[in-house]
Amino acid sequence: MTKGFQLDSKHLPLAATIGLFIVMFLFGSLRYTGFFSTQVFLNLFIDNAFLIVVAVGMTFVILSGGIDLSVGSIIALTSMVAASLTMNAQLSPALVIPLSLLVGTVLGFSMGCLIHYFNLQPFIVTLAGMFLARGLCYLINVESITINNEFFSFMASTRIPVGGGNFISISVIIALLVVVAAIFVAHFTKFGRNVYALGGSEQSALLMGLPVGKTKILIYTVSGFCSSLAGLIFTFYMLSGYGLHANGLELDTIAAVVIGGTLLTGGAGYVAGSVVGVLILGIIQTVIVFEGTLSSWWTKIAIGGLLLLFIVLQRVIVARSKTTQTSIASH
Amino acid sequence: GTGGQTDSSSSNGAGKSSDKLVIGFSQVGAESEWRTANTKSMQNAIKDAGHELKFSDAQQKQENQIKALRSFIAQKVDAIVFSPVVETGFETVLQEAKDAKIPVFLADRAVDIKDDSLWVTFLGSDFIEEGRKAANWLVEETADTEGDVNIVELQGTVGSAPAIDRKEGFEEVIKDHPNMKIIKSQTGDFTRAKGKEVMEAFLKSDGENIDVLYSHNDDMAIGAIQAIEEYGLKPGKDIKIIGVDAVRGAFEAMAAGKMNVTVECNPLFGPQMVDLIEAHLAGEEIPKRVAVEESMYTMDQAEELLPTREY
Amino acid sequence: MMKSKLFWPIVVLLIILLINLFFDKNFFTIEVKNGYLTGSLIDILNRGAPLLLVSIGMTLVIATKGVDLGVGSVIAMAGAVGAMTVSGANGDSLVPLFTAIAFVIAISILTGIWNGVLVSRIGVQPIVATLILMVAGRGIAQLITDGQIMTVYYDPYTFIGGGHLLMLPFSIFIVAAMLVIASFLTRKTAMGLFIESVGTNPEASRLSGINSKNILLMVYVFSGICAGIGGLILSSNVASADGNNAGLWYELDAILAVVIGGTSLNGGRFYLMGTVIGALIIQSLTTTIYSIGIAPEINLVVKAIVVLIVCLLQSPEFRKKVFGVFNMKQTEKKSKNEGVSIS
Amino acid sequence: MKEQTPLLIMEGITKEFPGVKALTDVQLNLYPGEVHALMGENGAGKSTLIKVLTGVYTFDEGSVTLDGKSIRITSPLEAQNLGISTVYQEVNLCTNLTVAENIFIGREIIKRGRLDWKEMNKQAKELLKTRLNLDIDVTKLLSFYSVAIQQMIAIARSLQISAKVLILDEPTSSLDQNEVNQLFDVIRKLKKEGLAIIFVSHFLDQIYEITDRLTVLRNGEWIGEFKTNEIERLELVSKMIGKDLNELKSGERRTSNKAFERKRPFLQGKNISKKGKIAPFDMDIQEGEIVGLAGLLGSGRTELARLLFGADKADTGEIKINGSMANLASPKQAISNGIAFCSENRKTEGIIGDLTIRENMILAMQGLQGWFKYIPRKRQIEIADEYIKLLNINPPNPEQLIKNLSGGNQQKVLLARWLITNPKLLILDEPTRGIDVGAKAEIQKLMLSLSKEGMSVLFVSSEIEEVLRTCRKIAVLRDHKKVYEFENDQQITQKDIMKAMAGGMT
Ligand SMILES: Nc1ncnc2c1ncn2[C@@H]1O[C@H](COP(=O)(O)OP(=O)(O)OP(=O)(O)O)[C@@H](O)[C@H]1O
Ligand SMILES: Nc1ncnc2c1ncn2[C@@H]1O[C@H](COP(=O)(O)OP(=O)(O)OP(=O)(O)O)[C@@H](O)[C@H]1O
Ligand SMILES: [Mg+2]
Ligand SMILES: [Mg+2]
Repeated sequence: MTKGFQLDSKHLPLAATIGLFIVMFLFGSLRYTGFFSTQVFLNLFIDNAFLIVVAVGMTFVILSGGIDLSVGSIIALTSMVAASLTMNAQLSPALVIPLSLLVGTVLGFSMGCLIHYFNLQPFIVTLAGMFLARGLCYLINVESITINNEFFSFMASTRIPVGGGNFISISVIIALLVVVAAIFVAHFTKFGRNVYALGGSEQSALLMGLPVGKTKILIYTVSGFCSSLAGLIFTFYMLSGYGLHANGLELDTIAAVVIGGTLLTGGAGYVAGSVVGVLILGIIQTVIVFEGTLSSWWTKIAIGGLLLLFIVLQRVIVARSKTTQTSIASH
Repeated sequence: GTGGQTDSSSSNGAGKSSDKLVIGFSQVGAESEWRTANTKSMQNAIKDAGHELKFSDAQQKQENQIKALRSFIAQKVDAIVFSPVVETGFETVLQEAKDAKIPVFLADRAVDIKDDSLWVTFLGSDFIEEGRKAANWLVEETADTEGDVNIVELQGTVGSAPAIDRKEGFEEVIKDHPNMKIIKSQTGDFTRAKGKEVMEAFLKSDGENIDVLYSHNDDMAIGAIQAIEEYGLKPGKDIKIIGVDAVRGAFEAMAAGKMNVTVECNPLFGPQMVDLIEAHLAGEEIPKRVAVEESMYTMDQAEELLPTREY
Repeated sequence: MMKSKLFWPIVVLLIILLINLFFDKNFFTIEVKNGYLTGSLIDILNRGAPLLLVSIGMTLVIATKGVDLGVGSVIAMAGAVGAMTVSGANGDSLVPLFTAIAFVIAISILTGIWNGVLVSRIGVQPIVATLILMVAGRGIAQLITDGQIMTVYYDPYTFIGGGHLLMLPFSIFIVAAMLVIASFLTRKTAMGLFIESVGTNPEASRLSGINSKNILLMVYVFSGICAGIGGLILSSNVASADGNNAGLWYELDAILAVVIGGTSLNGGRFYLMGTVIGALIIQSLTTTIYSIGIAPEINLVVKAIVVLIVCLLQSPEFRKKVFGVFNMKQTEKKSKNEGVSIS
Repeated sequence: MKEQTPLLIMEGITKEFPGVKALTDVQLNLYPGEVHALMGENGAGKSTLIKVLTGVYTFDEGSVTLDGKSIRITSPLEAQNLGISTVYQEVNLCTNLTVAENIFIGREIIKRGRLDWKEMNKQAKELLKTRLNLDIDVTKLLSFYSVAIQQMIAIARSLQISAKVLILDEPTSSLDQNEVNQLFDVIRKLKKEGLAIIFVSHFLDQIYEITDRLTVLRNGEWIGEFKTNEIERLELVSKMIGKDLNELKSGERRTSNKAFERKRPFLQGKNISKKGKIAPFDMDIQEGEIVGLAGLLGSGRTELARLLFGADKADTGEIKINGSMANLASPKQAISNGIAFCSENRKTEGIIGDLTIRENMILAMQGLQGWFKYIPRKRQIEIADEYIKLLNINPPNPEQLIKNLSGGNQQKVLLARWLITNPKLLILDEPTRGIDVGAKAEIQKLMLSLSKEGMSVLFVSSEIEEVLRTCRKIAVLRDHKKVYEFENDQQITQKDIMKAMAGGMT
């Protein structure tokens, strides 16, 4: 019953995931030239900054036992709104950015209200949200809108050197700030603990007198906000608004969160785990590109195979140590 | 010129640069036969020229494509070829490529970037022109028809470049012919199954009124042909069918008299691309825009050309 | 219980059909044409057959608190396998047809076992477990077809999805048969009870001596078979196999159908008939959008709105708040009754 | 206390669920500084009255007055804010949070803008230690602890709230005597501080020990309000049940033992153990024998029972059934060997909430028969009706969802689930938890008569009295170890057992 053990058992899935990531990175480094470099590692963050941000929002949703399918579409809608406000309405970025952030926040808030007040299933409400947001993109414009704006270009192309000729982007900084804030919220605020309680048992949370409704609405609002923020990062990344952006991203996000050790039934998991989950998805792609010989369909099969490898290994490691763990811990 | 001919022209460039190049090729995906043929052509051409290929499939996602381009840069390839998923949003990564002194060649689809020093050249089809060609054929074909020509349109995936451009080119031409009217237009997502389903719905609501079907690709047209037959009309006769791409299936349909015309969109430009890359690396000046040679095939030519189609 | 679950979905379905009637006077007529019964209603059934099948399988999976994201890929794989098997065949011999059917069913069972083992034996969460097949399955389908759209020139193959029996499309009979099998398994054997109990409280079920692992396995296999046959119909209907596009997004539509039908994603009670209505709503909506000429750009917005309306109508809280004002006088007691309910 | 005005007045409370009238014109007066018992059979409406008061349900008619102000509470949160602190009948905590979090959530301590975990852990530990004499690691997840401990934690949580009204709905149902005493000390202290306390229990001893006044409910109707020391036990029971209950007096202590003659062993366990859970033990159970398991909270009784049932896998040991080796690796195998296990944790390991009484009852039987031998619906209803009558389950409607039943009635359904399988060995882990006096007597009688027919019973109970009354053999556990086995003859007393449990006898 030592402190150390307990820490382990709680953080075990996370530790297993990080371990697997490292193994994968070593594997890539041994196999491909040019893989073992700081920049390749940093590229994981640069290329997935938006995914990290959505995954953070999604983590809260999944922790509470819900799900949010609208994230991909909200990214597209945000990029579309940002692009059309900048290019068509000629607004300044100082206005465009808050307005774009409002897009997801408002949508998320509305979905949260529907889920709470009418007791609807999150899956369906957010699925409707997904259709709606993408539909709204096409209403704004079916074509993509290129953004020619100094501020956006600045955000897109500024490289922050981190030594040794390596660099990261501003988006990475934003994403990391979001992660830090989210970890704080999850563990050191009432809201964060309420999210966990809700995921543990909604009925109990209600009977314990927790503000279930408020928390639920806030969760989807937060997720909507994160999606919009990710949408902006995505816009910096792509410098365009487009209705087909981030198609199918919701599943990637859910996969990242779940691979990061969060239980889909809610109540258990960590924000940091989701970040590792994103990095794992990223490294799978990197390995496949470095391999460079896979045909389109072998690419898909390889992604599936690597995903399988991860998930099964993770399960095995966690299950293994759990059995030994409990017997040690209770003496 | 047809697709078949371009394939053999790779020998032109083979001697120019004897170095073995590493070429990164980022493809959109494998969403259609056309795309698969395009991938194969590119792969074979690069291999035949003795170069090494790094291939990456973006699964139709731009973010994946950007990641792939970054990885190519990290691998320090000699040249990058890519078919952008979308026209926009590649500035940053192309800038990185430029800084790493890796030349970039665009295939099939263009990018919409002001700074054209970011890429060497664009080799690909002109979707708007394809739309125009389709419309022009129709104008000629119906020159002596009196009264209205009712057209139904099967669009590609909403928002995709070929769908937007093929629609635009087509409308641009028929605008001047007031008797031609697009009475229904709906997306069929470029697939046979959807094409058939949507056509069924069109037939239900407009039935015998439909004179012409303009489909943004051949696959949807083939699906629609089945729907028309099941409905009890004769495709190609009762309803004229225009497709785009010139895939093998379209030739079969045309040979059977069920389809009238298909506008070629040639995917077999791999050898042409390799030539361009080698020329550029050998220091030659090449134009910013190189067109793929394409034509149009009608019902009468189908029978004889069918055996020569590669895709 | 059952009645109230089905009532609102049926109302929505009727409304959608009536909207069609408004645009097309002959919408409800069924006439004999070319010796077959034709009409919009039959078309909807025929077109919706694959979705109906997939949704029936999905219902059972969802009842166990799971979800099967792999169905779309299984559709693609089944089509590819089927088309490949008959690719060389021609003439009238039925042997290739039955071989193809056998292969398709075999591969769908295989996919079901794959998902089922991952979920029940290795304990992977259903959404990720089936995500693997969702990604890789499409790759396998393309591998089989070599990335091409494989066209079938063998007529008997097209019978499955395009043929007629007793003047009706054959696919309708397939759906009916699967529905009967599913109803039989779940209502005339203990399957249904076990599925619901495992979905509601797995631990209590285990302690009651139910082998929940086998139930889970079985459910995923059934879902696989349904998707496989759905894929066969789809591929047969267009006489070709398209590894990349066949069955795209079917998983979401199927889940949607199940939920519209009143089954909760939290597992437990399931309603097969509700699912059937749900799938029909989705299919009629699609057909309506096509036939009344809605611009493709707003398809999704329309779909979103309809989905929301169905869900809201099903929500007692919503009905109370909206119709409550109107009903207040007669049933004042009742409406106050429900309050904050915990369940 | 007489001249005081009531702190809380509930009047004319009526609550109807679809098809069930749970409360009809019920009233309740609660004075500050008193402990007020709610009495009634299973399903009488006690929990519903409490839930109506705390805003879990809204009531149809009636009025509630707190501190002279008319109020209408619509959520538990609101109730808490008004100073009503509640421990509900089923443990309603979050098992995925730590003990400390469960105690503090909703009222966390915040220091410099962030939750102060150090302080909360410290206070939680202190609270459990000083108030309830429970020394456990509060940073462990709640799921790590047994139901009884969880119940203590729920009580601790309610104590942590500074409230005017404290409601305890069957807090003692799975506690043993020590814990109950501990709790009562706390209650007395709070009473002195002027708190008004509502207390629900089916243990008459406890009622007479701690409460000042009681309100009796029957079938959702208000029967009367009495001062505890002015009403006879028997009279109280007859008020609750609605008829004279002379049978209950019969007190046929240990009759079973005389009737029981050693036949042949049904189950022989040797050297069974599970690392970290229970030390190696032997266990023999004869055919038709009732064996009691006694022990303190967390002494490992539940663990022992689970091993015999295959709910957990043993590390070592072998089990013979009817003389031949048996492999009890899963509940399914145990059940097919004629063993049944009624878990102490009915909410998470017992009921299938969304299913009906009928379905819950036949589940184990159907599991035994397999998928294809489906018990025809008509037969199911017959079985359900039979057991509803036998166990007096209320409402007597086999199609009612089990989650809508009162706690005691749920317990009866679970008992029925196992009786239906007609087991050779019935393991009952706290089966009388939350069951009313009448039903408890019925169940004990049932156990005795079944044992006469040759069924063995392994009976885990925190009531030594009950164990002594029914069991022929009593095994005592301490610290996850079987330390003693008694033949239950007239010489054994409650004291002896308590001593063995506490460690005075080895
Ligand atoms: N949500 C519900 N829906 C329908 N009926 C309900 C619901 N909750 C309680 N009931 C019914 O109301 C009646 C009173 O139940 P309640 O839980 O108040 O009994 P109780 O006195 O607490 O019994 P116990 O001693 O067994 O806990 C029971 O008949 C029960 O079946
Ligand atoms: N006082 C305690 N301190 C630490 N752990 C405890 C304590 N009581 C119980 N536990 C833990 O709770 C778990 C459940 O114990 P178990 O269910 O065997 O108890 P029991 O004898 O059945 O008593 P009860 O059911 O009354 O709690 C065990 O794993 C044990 O480690
Ligand atoms: Mg109760
Ligand atoms: Mg116990």
